[in-house]
Amino acid sequence: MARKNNTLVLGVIGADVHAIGNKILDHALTAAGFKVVNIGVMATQEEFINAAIETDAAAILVGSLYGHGELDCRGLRDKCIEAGIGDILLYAGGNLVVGKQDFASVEARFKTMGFNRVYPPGTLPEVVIRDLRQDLGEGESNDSEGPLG
Amino acid sequence: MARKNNTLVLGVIGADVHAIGNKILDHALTAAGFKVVNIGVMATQEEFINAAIETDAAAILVGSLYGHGELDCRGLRDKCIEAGIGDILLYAGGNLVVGKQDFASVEARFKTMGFNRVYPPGTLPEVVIRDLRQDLGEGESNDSEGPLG
Amino acid sequence: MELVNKKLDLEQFWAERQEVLQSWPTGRGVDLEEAIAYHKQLPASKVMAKKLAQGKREGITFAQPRAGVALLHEHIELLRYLQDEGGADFLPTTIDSYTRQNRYKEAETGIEESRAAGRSMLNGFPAVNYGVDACRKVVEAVNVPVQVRHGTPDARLLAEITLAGGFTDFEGGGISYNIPYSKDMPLEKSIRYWQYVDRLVGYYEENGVSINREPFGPLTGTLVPPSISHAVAIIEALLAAEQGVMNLTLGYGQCGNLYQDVAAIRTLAELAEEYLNRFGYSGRQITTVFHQWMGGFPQDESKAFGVISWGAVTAALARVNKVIVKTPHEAMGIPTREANAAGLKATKQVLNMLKDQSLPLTSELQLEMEMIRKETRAILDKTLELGEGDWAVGAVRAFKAGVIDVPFAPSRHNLGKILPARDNQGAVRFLDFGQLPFDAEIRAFHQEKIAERGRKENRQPSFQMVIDDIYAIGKGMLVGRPR
Amino acid sequence: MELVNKKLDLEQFWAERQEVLQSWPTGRGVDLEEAIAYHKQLPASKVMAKKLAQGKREGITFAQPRAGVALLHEHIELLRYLQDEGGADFLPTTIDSYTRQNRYKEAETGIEESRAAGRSMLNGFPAVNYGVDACRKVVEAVNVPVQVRHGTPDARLLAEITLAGGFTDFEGGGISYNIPYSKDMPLEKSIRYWQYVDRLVGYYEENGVSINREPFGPLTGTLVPPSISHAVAIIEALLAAEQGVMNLTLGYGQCGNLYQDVAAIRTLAELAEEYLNRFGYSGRQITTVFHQWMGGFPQDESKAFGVISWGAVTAALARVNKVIVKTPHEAMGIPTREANAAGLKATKQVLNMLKDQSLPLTSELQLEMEMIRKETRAILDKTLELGEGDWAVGAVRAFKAGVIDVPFAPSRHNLGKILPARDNQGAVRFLDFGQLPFDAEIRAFHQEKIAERGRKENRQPSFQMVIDDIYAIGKGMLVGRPR
Repeated sequence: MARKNNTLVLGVIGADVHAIGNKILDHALTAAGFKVVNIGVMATQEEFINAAIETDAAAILVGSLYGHGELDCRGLRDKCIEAGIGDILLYAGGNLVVGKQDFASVEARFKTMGFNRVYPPGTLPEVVIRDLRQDLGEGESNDSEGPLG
Repeated sequence: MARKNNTLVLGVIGADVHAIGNKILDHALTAAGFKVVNIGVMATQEEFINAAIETDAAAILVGSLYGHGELDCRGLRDKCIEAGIGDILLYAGGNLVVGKQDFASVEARFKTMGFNRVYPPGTLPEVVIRDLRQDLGEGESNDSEGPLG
Repeated sequence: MELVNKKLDLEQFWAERQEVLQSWPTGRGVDLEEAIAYHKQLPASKVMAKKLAQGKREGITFAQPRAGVALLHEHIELLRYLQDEGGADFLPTTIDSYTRQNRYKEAETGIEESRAAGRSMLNGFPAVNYGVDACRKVVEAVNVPVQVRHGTPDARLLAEITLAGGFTDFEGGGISYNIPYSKDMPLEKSIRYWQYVDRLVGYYEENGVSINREPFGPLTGTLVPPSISHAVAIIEALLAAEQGVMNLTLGYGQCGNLYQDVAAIRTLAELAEEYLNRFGYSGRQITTVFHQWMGGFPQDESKAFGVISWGAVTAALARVNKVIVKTPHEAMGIPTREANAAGLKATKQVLNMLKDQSLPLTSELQLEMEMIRKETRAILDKTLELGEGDWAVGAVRAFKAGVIDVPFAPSRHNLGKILPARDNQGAVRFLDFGQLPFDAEIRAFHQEKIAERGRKENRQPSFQMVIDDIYAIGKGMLVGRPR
Repeated sequence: MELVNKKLDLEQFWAERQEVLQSWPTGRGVDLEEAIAYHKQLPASKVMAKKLAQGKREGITFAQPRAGVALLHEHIELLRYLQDEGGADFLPTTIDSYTRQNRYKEAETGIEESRAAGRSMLNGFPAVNYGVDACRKVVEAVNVPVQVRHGTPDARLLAEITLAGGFTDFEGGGISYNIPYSKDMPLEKSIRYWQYVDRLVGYYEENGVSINREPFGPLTGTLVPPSISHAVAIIEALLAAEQGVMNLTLGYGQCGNLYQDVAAIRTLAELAEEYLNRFGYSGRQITTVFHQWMGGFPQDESKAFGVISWGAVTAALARVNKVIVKTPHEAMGIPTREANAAGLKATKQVLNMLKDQSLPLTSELQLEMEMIRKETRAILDKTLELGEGDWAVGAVRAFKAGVIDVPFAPSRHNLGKILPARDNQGAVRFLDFGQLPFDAEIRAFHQEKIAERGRKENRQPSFQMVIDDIYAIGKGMLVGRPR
């Protein structure tokens, strides 16, 4: 489905302070033509949702590197629905769980929790950009500063 | 049971040319007071048995480092019995089989084949010396150059 | 409350203590005089500063893992396993992230969820919730010194409980546990909180108990130039010494270039002693700790062993006093105990094989060392000038001005203007100096090093180099060459 | 038949070939002209000498495993796995021990027993029994050059079959595949056999086909001082060059001390080129290969990764052209394919991380290099003197006289009088010189190095040091300190 804009809310959820991937993604997504609203590290579910509503964002990108991601992300889709942005894209990525677990099972759990895309550690920004373009209905076009912006 | 001498036949069986353990054991066993008849590498079962008969040896120490030990050692006990030295001590040590296998199962297979002692790779000479003294009825005595020589 | 670098007045300290100990029920379990007596009956083999002193004398590089889980009995089992199977010379107790943010209620929930789930739902051991007696169970269950490792800007209660609990080493500092770990915490506050921690350690020292302190060296752990982390470590050493801390282990995180890393370790203790002596803090025991690669790890365990072993080689050739070990599960999150022991065993194998070797002082090594000295002194001297002679005030103003600037830090109180990138040999240089107080010679050195890489790669130096460097190690490379 | 170092007369070679090819039925499958045509259609990416040339130009260190099993389809699967999962730059075909002793009937039994048992009962691939077409199936199943690795004193038929089978590299030599691999074989015979192999390779070269030859560097693989293995490698290079060999990779096995190992690799190609040029063999491509630790390995896999990675670090810092990789199963015998790939992955991770770094030429490194040069030249020059100008005759006489003497060799034709031991930094020195033709300066250097260790360990230098050194690595140490 085509989205009305390409604004993204980017942040690291919970008590997590890992800022490197956040800063890299911010730079890469901006360079790719997205409008990035970076709420930084240690962001609550409410901060993500408020920022998304304020900026009329098309997607929320949740990072979690410290292993508590499963606890921190639980209920985020429900809160989005309550807030009236139930159809917003939800992406999650990083070291989402404690311990070494099969990524397929992690992905399945997060999809059950209402996330549209789930990424393992070390995912390149290109992959996220490609998925965003596809999910936002831009296809393979690189013309991200066109009429959709 | 007490043996009448402390002569040992030492060698590396089959098409195996690994000489380092052989040279180290030769030195260490000699230094410990044993009379070492070293038939070197690439020794056949017959060479071990002939050397043992000629020198009236109390034990045959078979080394095998190249993984073919199981093939090479098969039937050695029977040949000893045929040659009239059926009660000679048979020790085997080294990388006795191809591939990583549980040492306990390797040991069991070699004991079934009639070996009295079986050693994994990296066994220190001290261990072999202690076992020899015990099996030859010398107990824990270090007086290996005494009347038993 | 105005921040100054001055030993806390004892009465003021006692008053503050009452507040700290009342902030969570387990605080009532702390009895300082009893704790001092408890420490005095610990054997020397369980006291970090003493074992470090022995290792420093004998030229040993010790190995220490990271480890901490939510449930007490599992945590003890884990540490014993790392000691017995992994051969850890020192043991850690890594604290969970809720405790690091003083969110003890959420830590309590984490303990309960862990009990229900039958596996740890926290990324560390919530020592405050458990209290003094549980900490002592940990200390008594093992045979080597145990260190608290965390990332807590306000670690006053954590220090009270864990030190009374018999731990003999406490990691962190007012800068190194704020800037890389916090978003909003003002430096004035965290430095002040850590003055309390250091004052507490000083009190133990004054009463005959050696507690080692370890500023967190790697900071954000990714492309941090040595002079940045050295400046922070030395400022924290000066602040700690003022409060009476006598034993300090200063840290540095592996950048990956052998000569730069060895130069960093060799200059770290030397510069720290220079500044400590110059400012009147003599007779301190200074040791060094080297953190194996803190950046992204390859997912493949065999490749991870390569990264770990390369860190071990560098640690050995630098003749550092301690190395903090990574695990082959690094890329996947928190490791199993087997993976943790595996990292230790690979590391100790390398340390043992190399224990009779070191890197001779060549002209290449001397140049790296000299550049680190010049840069570190430039940052420190400007910091002191900004602080009008006060290191605490100077540190706050230096971060505000960007005179100290940590790459990729989450804190709002870090200027975030510098950009590091690797040179053609993989050493970390400055692509953008931000507001660092470097002279023309230092700038020319870095610019030429980065330009050399640009020529080799046939591209202009840019932020893309930084991105490429960060992703490079996951693809097995140190320098992120153009794709 | 008298041994001389002279290119074999072609007619004499053809006559000998008929005998060789008739010694086992598969010999009839070799058609030399057809084989030359077959090689000419191989892509450059499958030709060892060409890929090595490219790597040498670009400063790449390539990684190659050891591998070989009894059954053809399993051998192909194994190589593909090492290529695809392990990332091997070159692939091996390691030949079983029966074939190495030309005991093809027992190899046939081994193939049958392997088929019956469902697992390999041989420690390698019996290429002679399989013949030319099966070898080509191996070559065609993979994308990189494949080398024959064995240990065969008389490898004439093996060379005929495997080279016709499309392999582009053949390891071994008349000395290096006799002295460490045989008990009774006279050197005159093995050198003569290898003149045949080299003449065959020379014939391929004369017909436009590049075949690389690799004398076996590590010899007995345990405490071999660099000058001993260098002398053997250079003599074999000279003998091969005389027969028309154009591409040579000279080898050296890791001793464990960084400076000695880097010095050994750097002097190896340099000395070989010096002697090749001096004796009229110019225009040869000389590359180097470094063998990771060939001595005893720790049983623990994590520790083994440490040993493997340390070898990889040394290879990278020495900037060697190729490294032969060990596996974490090394102590337990022949590895699984997963373990074999794991060794490769750890190694390649280190090689990649260090590909932009090297060890600068310091005075310590220069001293090691200079001592290796002096010792190697002393051995080589005395060998030539004994041979009255003939390297083949000289080699035979030098071994008889102990002028070349390989430690721990099984051969009766090796004097076995020298004793190597580690010095206090872990470098391999001479404890007993036997009959080596070393002058007073060289002797004094080694004696002082060993004496220094004796003083440190408070014991007289003796054979016990040697035993301790050999068992040390299994206990995680390089230098075997007194227990």
